[in-house]
Amino acid sequence: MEYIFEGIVRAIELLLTGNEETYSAVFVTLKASTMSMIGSLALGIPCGFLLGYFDFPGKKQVRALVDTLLALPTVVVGLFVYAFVSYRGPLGEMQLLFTIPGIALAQTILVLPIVISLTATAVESLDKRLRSTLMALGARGKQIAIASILEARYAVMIAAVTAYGRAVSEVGISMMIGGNIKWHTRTITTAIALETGKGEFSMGIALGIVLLTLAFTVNALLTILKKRST
Amino acid sequence: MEYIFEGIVRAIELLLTGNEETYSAVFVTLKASTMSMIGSLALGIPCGFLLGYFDFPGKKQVRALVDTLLALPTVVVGLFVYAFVSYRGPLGEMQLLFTIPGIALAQTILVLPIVISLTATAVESLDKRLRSTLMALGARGKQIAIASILEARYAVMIAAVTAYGRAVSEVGISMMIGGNIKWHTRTITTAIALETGKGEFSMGIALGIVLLTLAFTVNALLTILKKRST
Amino acid sequence: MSETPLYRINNLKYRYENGRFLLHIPEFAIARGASIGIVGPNGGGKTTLLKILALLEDPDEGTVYFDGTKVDRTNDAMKRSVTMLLQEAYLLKRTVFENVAYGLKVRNEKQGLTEKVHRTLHMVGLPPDEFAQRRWHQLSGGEAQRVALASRLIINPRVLIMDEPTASVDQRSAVLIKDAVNTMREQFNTTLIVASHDLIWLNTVASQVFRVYEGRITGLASDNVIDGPWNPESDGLWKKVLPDGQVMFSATPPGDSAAKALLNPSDIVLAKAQPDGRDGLSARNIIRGTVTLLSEENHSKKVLATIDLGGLSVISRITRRAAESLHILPGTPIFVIFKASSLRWE
Amino acid sequence: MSETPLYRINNLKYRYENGRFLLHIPEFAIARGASIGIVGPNGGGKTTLLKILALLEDPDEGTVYFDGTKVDRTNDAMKRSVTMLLQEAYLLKRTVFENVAYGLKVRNEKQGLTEKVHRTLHMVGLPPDEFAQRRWHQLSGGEAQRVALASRLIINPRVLIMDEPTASVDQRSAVLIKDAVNTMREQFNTTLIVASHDLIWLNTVASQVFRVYEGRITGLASDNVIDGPWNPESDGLWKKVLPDGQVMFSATPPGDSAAKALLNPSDIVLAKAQPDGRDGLSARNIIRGTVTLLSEENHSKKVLATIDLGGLSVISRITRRAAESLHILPGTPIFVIFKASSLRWE
Amino acid sequence: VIGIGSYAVAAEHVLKMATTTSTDNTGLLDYLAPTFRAETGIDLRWVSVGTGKALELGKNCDVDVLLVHAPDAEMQYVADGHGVDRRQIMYNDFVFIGPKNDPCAVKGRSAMETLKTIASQKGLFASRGDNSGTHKQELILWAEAEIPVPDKEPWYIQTGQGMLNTITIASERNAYTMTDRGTFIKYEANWRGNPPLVILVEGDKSLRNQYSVIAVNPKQCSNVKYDLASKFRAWMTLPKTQQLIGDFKLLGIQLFVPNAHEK
Ligand SMILES: Nc1ncnc2c1ncn2[C@@H]1O[C@H](COP(=O)(O)OP(=O)(O)OP(=O)(O)O)[C@@H](O)[C@H]1O
Ligand SMILES: Nc1ncnc2c1ncn2[C@@H]1O[C@H](COP(=O)(O)OP(=O)(O)OP(=O)(O)O)[C@@H](O)[C@H]1O
Ligand SMILES: [Mg+2]
Ligand SMILES: [Mg+2]
Repeated sequence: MEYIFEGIVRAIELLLTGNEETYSAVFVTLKASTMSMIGSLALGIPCGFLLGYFDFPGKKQVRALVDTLLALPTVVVGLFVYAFVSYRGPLGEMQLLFTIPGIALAQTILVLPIVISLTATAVESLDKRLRSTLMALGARGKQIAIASILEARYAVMIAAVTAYGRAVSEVGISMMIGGNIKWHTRTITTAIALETGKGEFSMGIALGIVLLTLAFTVNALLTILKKRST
Repeated sequence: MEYIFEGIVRAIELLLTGNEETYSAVFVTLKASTMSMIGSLALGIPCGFLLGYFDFPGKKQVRALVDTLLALPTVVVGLFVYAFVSYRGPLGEMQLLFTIPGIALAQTILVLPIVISLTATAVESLDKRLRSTLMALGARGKQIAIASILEARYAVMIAAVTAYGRAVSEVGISMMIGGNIKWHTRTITTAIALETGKGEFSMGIALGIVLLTLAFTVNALLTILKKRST
Repeated sequence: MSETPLYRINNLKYRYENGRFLLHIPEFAIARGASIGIVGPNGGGKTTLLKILALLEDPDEGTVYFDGTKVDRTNDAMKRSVTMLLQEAYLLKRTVFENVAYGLKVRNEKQGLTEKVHRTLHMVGLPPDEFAQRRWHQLSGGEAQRVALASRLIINPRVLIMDEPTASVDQRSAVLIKDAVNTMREQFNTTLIVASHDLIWLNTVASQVFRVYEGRITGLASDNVIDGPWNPESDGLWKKVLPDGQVMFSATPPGDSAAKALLNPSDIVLAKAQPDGRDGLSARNIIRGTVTLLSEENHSKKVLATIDLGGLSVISRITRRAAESLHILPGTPIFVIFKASSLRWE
Repeated sequence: MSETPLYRINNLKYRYENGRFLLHIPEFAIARGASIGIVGPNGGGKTTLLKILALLEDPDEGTVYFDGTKVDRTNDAMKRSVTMLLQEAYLLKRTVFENVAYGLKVRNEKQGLTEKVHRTLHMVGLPPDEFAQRRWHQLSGGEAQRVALASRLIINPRVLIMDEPTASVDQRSAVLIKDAVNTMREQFNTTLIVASHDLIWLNTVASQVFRVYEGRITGLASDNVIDGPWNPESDGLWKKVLPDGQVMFSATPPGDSAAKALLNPSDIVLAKAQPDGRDGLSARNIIRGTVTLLSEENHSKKVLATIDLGGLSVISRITRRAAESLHILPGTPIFVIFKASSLRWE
Repeated sequence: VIGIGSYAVAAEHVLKMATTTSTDNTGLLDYLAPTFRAETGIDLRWVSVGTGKALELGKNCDVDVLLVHAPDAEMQYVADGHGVDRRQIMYNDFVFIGPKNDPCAVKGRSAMETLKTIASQKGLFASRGDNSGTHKQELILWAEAEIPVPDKEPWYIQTGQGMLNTITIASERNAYTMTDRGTFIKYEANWRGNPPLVILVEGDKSLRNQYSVIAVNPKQCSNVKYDLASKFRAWMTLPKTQQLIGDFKLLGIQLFVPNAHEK
């Protein structure tokens, strides 16, 4: 029990004293999750739109597949990506293993189903009159997509927040692909896993609070952005 | 690379030959995730409704908090719950450590923010006329909640599927609270972590496929249920 | 006891967030069993008023008394005695049957449900065989509107409030709706409050029609409203130029140049030929126009003639006898005559 | 070249999934610059037809030719020359300004945008100062409807299709809309297709009004439609009993007992007194009724008298002279006279 | 239900143990537990975690017995009163592995020399950096070599992960690392006997890896099954069991040397 309180105190300490190791992990986490968010949103929102907007044969099957992939364990994604980026793998040349872009690549795969599934649901939940209205007003192709996503902006934003939460809190990929290498690819979550393994539970809690603080800051920034845009 | 193909072959083998260890893990996983889903939906859907439907002072702050908790790392939840269920903790008496109900409890906490946030978004995205319509028709209290959630049923269903994916794929809690005890609390994901730790990558992939098969089956059952209910 | 009105409004104020609109009703009462019509231009405040009467919104200031007691929106019994058909009907994402049955289900009145639903669907002209099992989106605009109406009628409320019930409904169904509502009122003494732009239809269900305009109840609907600008004349009169160049005079000064004048249709005299000279006539206003529509006022049995004064439409209420002797028909050129002192200011 | 109609429909069929409704139009054409009105009961198929003409839906069978070529919904230029105001207007979740500007923005016509938006808002009676910056939900029903209309008008399309444009719009705005549309047609020879339940308003914008009924275009709107059941009589005639017990006869047999009869308003003669005996009169049907409404037919300048035959409404078209000599007014009791052979079957 | 049913036993016969990953990953416990159960009727259930966490679980009374390999920490643990009856059971050994071409030429040197050589040549070295028994042993060696732990040196890769993952990282980066022999055998087998990293330094006395059993102190934790823990400790030191441990082979190679009776 007491390590929780200890953890809270240590979290404040870590944050205020600018603890070097902690900030290194914060920056690694931020870098990796930012890159993976850019990747997964850029890919996932358009795919989600297509899946939510159009009717095509096999749509239900694709939908079921995406929903199933929501259950992808991080370690499996890690194993899968490792097979490609290992120096003997097909992408070995790119030297992505034990790098932040490598983590980001695997995280993108991890959260893509979340972005796609939630965006598709958001687009599907839109008022049925929107489609006819946009067509009647002369929107076409990408314009329809953009306008639809703007109509569903709130739900799409939550899709992004959910995906962000998943990326920033995962540990299996960061371990497997990042390698948890101190000063280089150690993220907050791999640090938590390490400290917990060492029996340093209060440090684990402290780093957990650091992570939540980070997530809160990012969400707050997004909220401000959202307010501006609406 | 080749361990991926090997893994696929082994997955089929495991599933078809009724491998005892694998099926034990499957059942543990199913039990834990079923219990945590019941808990998190029973708690999360009503909370999500309240958060999405009502305007109250501090609503935005609560919303921001819930969204932040989407980034809860499993290990942190594990540490947190461990503090309570450890023999020394306030709930020590209940002997939840290294048990499936213990895992389920922690998983419930883990996925609750997902259920709440996505349900709230689903309710918020409902047509503004619904509220007046329900009130005008004489619905009150719980009736309004049930009817609103039914109107948003598709999006709420996806909230549940997302939460399920998160619960079934997490490993930190199952490790920390379950203990990965063979035949007792070894879930598919802790088994994957174990095998991967041993370097048995193909077995990791195989178990990953088993997990996805499980998730697919559950989703398919839900889809059939959904069809019936609409 | 029976003297307390069903609704009494006291100094009600309602404002939308960051909107200029203010609904302000100093005093208003609706008797039990009354049937009130509400007309007025878009944005006048009809929907806002109806929502407050339907206990869907709380006023910002002032009080509404329902049945003698202050409105309390946490009082479920009170809320359930009123129902409202919204201007833009919303159907639950269920079958038509479930939509209509919903009001009874939440009241736990499940006896004879199927029979009641079918009867109500018949009342709004939707054969249950064909419609009961349809999904909410498998309906045309007017059909959806009627399903929404049926789901209110089945509740058999003490007060039925309807916002544009006939907006996308065909003429035959409008008659059906009128009949359904009137039957209900006869049987259960239901109080009716209806907003509509279809004055002719409204006159067939309402015994009194009010005009709601810029957030206020400005009197009876039948009054003609004449916009400004009004400009002072040398002889103490105020003048408005009509779209076709003719002029209209008011004897009393307007509040400001943009004020609106009200003209009671009964104050308008019609003449087929221009009266010669102004000397023989005490009325200052003699304006040329054309009859466009003739209809009958339901309660008074008088004739209402709609007359186009080169762009401005006014209604004149005349007796059958007068109408007969004038030989007017739609298309007939006519002179509209009224005193400069007949114009009142809002 | 100018002989090819703008639209030509050939054996069009459209069906909704698991619905009984079938829109079936064997042959139909709309000329360039025409202004077509469409009326008909709820569920008749107006919206369905308009959506196909607006290129928002593909027919299941048959072909629609637009401007001489087969409709191709992948042809953006073709699609962009048509716009439609939907029956239930939907506003984008943006400001009024952005809603109105959207059509031009997607066309990348950003020059003078603000000025154009403001002008269009004026056209529909919404002062830009007050409305341009409102959010989509801060509008009354009629205001929202007019914003939706403005967002179509600004596009200045070759074909403007409107589904119930005046449904929740006040009378003054209905006139504004009429004027806006008519001005547009004069300037740009815009083709206009409008569905409405407000026949009087429709007559002020449409030069030809069709009736759409049970998925078919059944002729001109002005035809009276008389429902079955029709039962055979001993003398070879077919009889329908009216709601008030009077009877009506048809000389030609109906397709089946539930068939609908059409009666041209010009085929109806009105009489103030009951003609004595049937011998002196070649018409078999003499039915008692009451005049309810008198209006003027815009293009023919004839008088349209709406007559209530104890529950069934029919319209009679008579000359001004006849109307004058009859001394009819709303409320006047009247006899409706027509031949049993005047009834046609759909 | 398969598995779970056949292992259902009364709670009083269940002994909970926290152990390190090496005993579990090598399969030693899977090999011993059935015999233990057959002979004593006790159902041994273990969680395999890092040494630090294992000690922490004991401190919190959540397990009854520990099987760990970090002598200094263990002694401290007993001294602090958390554990009792510490008894050494067996050992295996650590080895230094590195790229076949041995860029720093450490082959055949002593452990201390090896570290010195690598440090002076800035050869890539992967350290577990996780306070595990292996990591603690490595730290002792650095201290003996009188070199401060090269925390921020770019050639010093701190993985903070399990042994096998650390070896994997070392192979990807062509680095040296120190590992227990058991994990190396697994690693070698995964590569079908032809791994990129090979054993370069072994046999040094200071590379011994001692495993001990510690019972959780029943005075601190009234709930622990001290009697079962004692039975387990006693059973582990039986000559028959010691023989069994000595016979345990991973891929045909002996892994643990029983030494319960060594002084
Ligand atoms: N949510 C809102 N926020 C701000 N202003 C609003 C809002 N809803 C309505 N208004 C404004 O309040 C006024 C009254 O609206 P209301 O809907 O009551 O009018 P109405 O008489 O029902 O009009 P209509 O005939 O168009 O239905 C209008 O000026 C409208 O623009
Ligand atoms: N999605 C749908 N699925 C099944 N049937 C439908 C669907 N939409 C409309 N219908 C049916 O098709 C018929 C034609 O509908 P449509 O909307 O074209 O009628 P309408 O003439 O526009 O009626 P209204 O005057 O009520 O707007 C109706 O009988 C309606 O019930
Ligand atoms: Mg309104
Ligand atoms: Mg329609």
